[in-house]
Amino acid sequence: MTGIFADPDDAVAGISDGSTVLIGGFGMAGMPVQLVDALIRQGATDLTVVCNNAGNGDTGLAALLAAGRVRKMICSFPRQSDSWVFDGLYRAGKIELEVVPQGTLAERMRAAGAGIGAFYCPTGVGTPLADGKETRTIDGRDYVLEYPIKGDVALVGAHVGDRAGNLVYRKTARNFGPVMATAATLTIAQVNRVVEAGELDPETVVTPSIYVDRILDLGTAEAAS
Amino acid sequence: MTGIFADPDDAVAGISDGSTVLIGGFGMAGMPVQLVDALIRQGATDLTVVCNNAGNGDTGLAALLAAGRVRKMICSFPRQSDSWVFDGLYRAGKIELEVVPQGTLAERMRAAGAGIGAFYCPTGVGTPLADGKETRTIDGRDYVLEYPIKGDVALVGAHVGDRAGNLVYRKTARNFGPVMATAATLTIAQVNRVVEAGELDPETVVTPSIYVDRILDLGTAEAAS
Amino acid sequence: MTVVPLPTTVEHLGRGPLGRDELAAVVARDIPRGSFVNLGIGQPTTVADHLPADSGVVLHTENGMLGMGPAAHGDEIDPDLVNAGKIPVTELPGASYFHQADSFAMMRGGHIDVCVLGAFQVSERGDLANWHTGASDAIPAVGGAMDLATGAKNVFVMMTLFTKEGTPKLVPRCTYPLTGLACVSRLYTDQAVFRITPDGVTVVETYGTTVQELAARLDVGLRTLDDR
Amino acid sequence: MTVVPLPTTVEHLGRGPLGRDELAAVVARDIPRGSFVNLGIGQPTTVADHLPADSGVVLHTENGMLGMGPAAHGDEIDPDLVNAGKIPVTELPGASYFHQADSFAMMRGGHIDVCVLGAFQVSERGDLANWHTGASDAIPAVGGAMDLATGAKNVFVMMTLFTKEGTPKLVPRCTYPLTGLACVSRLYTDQAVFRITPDGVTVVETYGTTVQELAARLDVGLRTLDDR
Repeated sequence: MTGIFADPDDAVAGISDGSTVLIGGFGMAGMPVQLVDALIRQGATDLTVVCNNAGNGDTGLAALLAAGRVRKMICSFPRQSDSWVFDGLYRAGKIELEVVPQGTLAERMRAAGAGIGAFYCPTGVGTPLADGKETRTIDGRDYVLEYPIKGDVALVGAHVGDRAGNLVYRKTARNFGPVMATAATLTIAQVNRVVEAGELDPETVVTPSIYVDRILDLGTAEAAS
Repeated sequence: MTGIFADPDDAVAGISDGSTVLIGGFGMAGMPVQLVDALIRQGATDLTVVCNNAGNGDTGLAALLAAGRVRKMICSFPRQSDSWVFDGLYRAGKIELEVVPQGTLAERMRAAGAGIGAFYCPTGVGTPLADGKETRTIDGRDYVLEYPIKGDVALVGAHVGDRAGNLVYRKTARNFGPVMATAATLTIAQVNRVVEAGELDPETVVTPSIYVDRILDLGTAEAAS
Repeated sequence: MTVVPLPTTVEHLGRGPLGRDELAAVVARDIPRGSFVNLGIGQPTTVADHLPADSGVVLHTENGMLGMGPAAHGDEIDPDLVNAGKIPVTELPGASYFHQADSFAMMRGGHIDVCVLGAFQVSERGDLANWHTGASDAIPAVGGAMDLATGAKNVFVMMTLFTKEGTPKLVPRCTYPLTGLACVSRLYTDQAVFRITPDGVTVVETYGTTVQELAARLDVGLRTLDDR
Repeated sequence: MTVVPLPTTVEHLGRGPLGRDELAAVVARDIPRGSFVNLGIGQPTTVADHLPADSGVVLHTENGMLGMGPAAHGDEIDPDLVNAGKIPVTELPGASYFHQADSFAMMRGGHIDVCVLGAFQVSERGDLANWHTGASDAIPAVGGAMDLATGAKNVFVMMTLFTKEGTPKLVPRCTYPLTGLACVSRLYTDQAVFRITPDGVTVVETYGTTVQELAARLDVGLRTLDDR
């Protein structure tokens, strides 16, 4: 059953050192900023973070990196105009980086959520990102064998949640949220608003309640402050 | 660009002998009855049909089978209380059957649509349905290697389509439609109603227009008759 | 999911075996509050009737829905809303619909807490045979049985312990074609409830019979909770 | 997708090379009506400005949308609606949103008719290098580049034909790290448009130069449409 939280610190309680944390968002769209800020306060360290990008500016994921909590980043596009925090750590040899093509990153997390042991993927064949990976020719096309990426925790930014735990997203902020929600042992979503079970049209639910353990209701948090 | 048809016979024009035809539906829910009836009239033969079930009663897929047009069925659950047409053909040795677990059937079609060359699936390990298949142990768990099922044609039953080609479904009639639409070279959907592009909420589209080549508008057909 | 273990094996004597309805009630009793549950076609479906109204249990049907309600009657019947047995059902608040690849990803990915299945045979190591009698003229049909057996976190089986001819269905090795290997964790029968682990079979409760009588009729080593 | 071939190679002389805007217009001209198209970050994005209003072309952005409209301005700007370059964009009628696994399934599965990408280098067999300069201190970042190069039915590249230093970017073999093998089918540059097939490189048009002049500057065998 999904727990509904008004306090971000309660929502992220219990995340362990050494966890793999999947963090949604493409740049700032869909980034669960309040949850990441709460994770910084929570204090878990030695984290592996899976996120499309490696932080923007000095807040959110960048602040988590700056606080020295992240041992390794797995992402498709760490380098951005405002990724100076990551850039500095990387050049100083203070953080590991695994670069994964964006679609393969998504598919590896989907595989984790869907119980697929591994899959043959055409992306990256013959490139440095396939170095050392098993390959196979199937029906005349070359593929690289890719393994699931499973999270201990997923932090996801959605739009509206219901009390049953269902989520809907908004426009391109949907991006990695629905996939990450399936791929983690503990999925925590922040939403702009929580409604009663039955208020979301069951045809339009994007992340079914089964994938959502905790919801941080930003509407409540804002109303209370 | 998606073509909108009022006449079922126009909607299925050009299907070749020997085609692999993916047919949506779980029992009668989501079964594209009008398209299957049109396929019978169209005359293509020597077909491989992929469908969860192997026809009900004497109409639709059962009638296609009775007409001798199907060389092979790929399905998860051919045997039903009213599958006498298939049962008779099978016992008479007049049709080939490949039984695939329902989730593996769906995943193999998803793989075809998603450009995945093959995947390691835990379902069926140690059972007769894995006989002769390649297996592998990954992280202590056993998997069977499964290959994509690609269709030449998909016949899908949806609820509403728009003129751009987007589809939404109704309740559990959604079932195989969205997956089959991605897995075929030519996807033909029948819908109860066609609306203008922009009338479907982009957040709620289940099958994006890119997957839909032709839409049979049953609303129009009924209004015209 | 946490199942609170009984302290000791209980022999319910002075009564006969469980009736079908009673068996469903016993299974329902063991489903933890708030679980996501898939009930197989046939007898397992009746477990839903015995879940308390406030159980918080959410039913999954593998044809593409979470939050399934009871069977539909009269005006409620909608041909687009059926369960895995193709019976018209209803929708509860908080429901959601999804396609087959997503539905079985949910199952295969280990997100369903409990599924309840019928069986022809269960082996002492938890192998399940429930999809095919092995008869040479039978038309094979598996549906979602293998996906359910492989994917759910806990697979509960409900069946009679013996065939009409008196042959045990809890066996050292299944002779029927397998559905899944070492997947059954709980076996609910008319005569007894068993827990199955890699260590073997433990009798949790008996109904109208004793552990000793069962041990005499079954070709499977039985332990009791008291053996621990 | 059907591209109607020109009957003969055309040398546009008495003019200079194509400007950036002219180059985008040439690419736009070759995108068939009704295509589903992904335009890469940067210069390829400008191709959209040259598609006729009635082209029926539907734009895909790999961060999860079909039916993307032009860049958003003023009140239209919505931080939840951005393109792959994280620029605020708009939504057109008939649009749809989907998550990353679905978006790249669409790409990887060969459903996008054309993608247009920039490049550091393209080889004579259509290998693409556009994600990494190979500099040892560069932070690697690939984004969707490999997925796009591998997945689209037709990969069009637009770039200058030579670096600022005059080094050719159409080369026998890429020296920069590869993005994809044998994936580029059309190469649009300021000086010429090329078609690339397993048979080699064919010059379709030149701008402000001749095939002969290009052949002298490139270390790649060039054919013309007239050679066929």
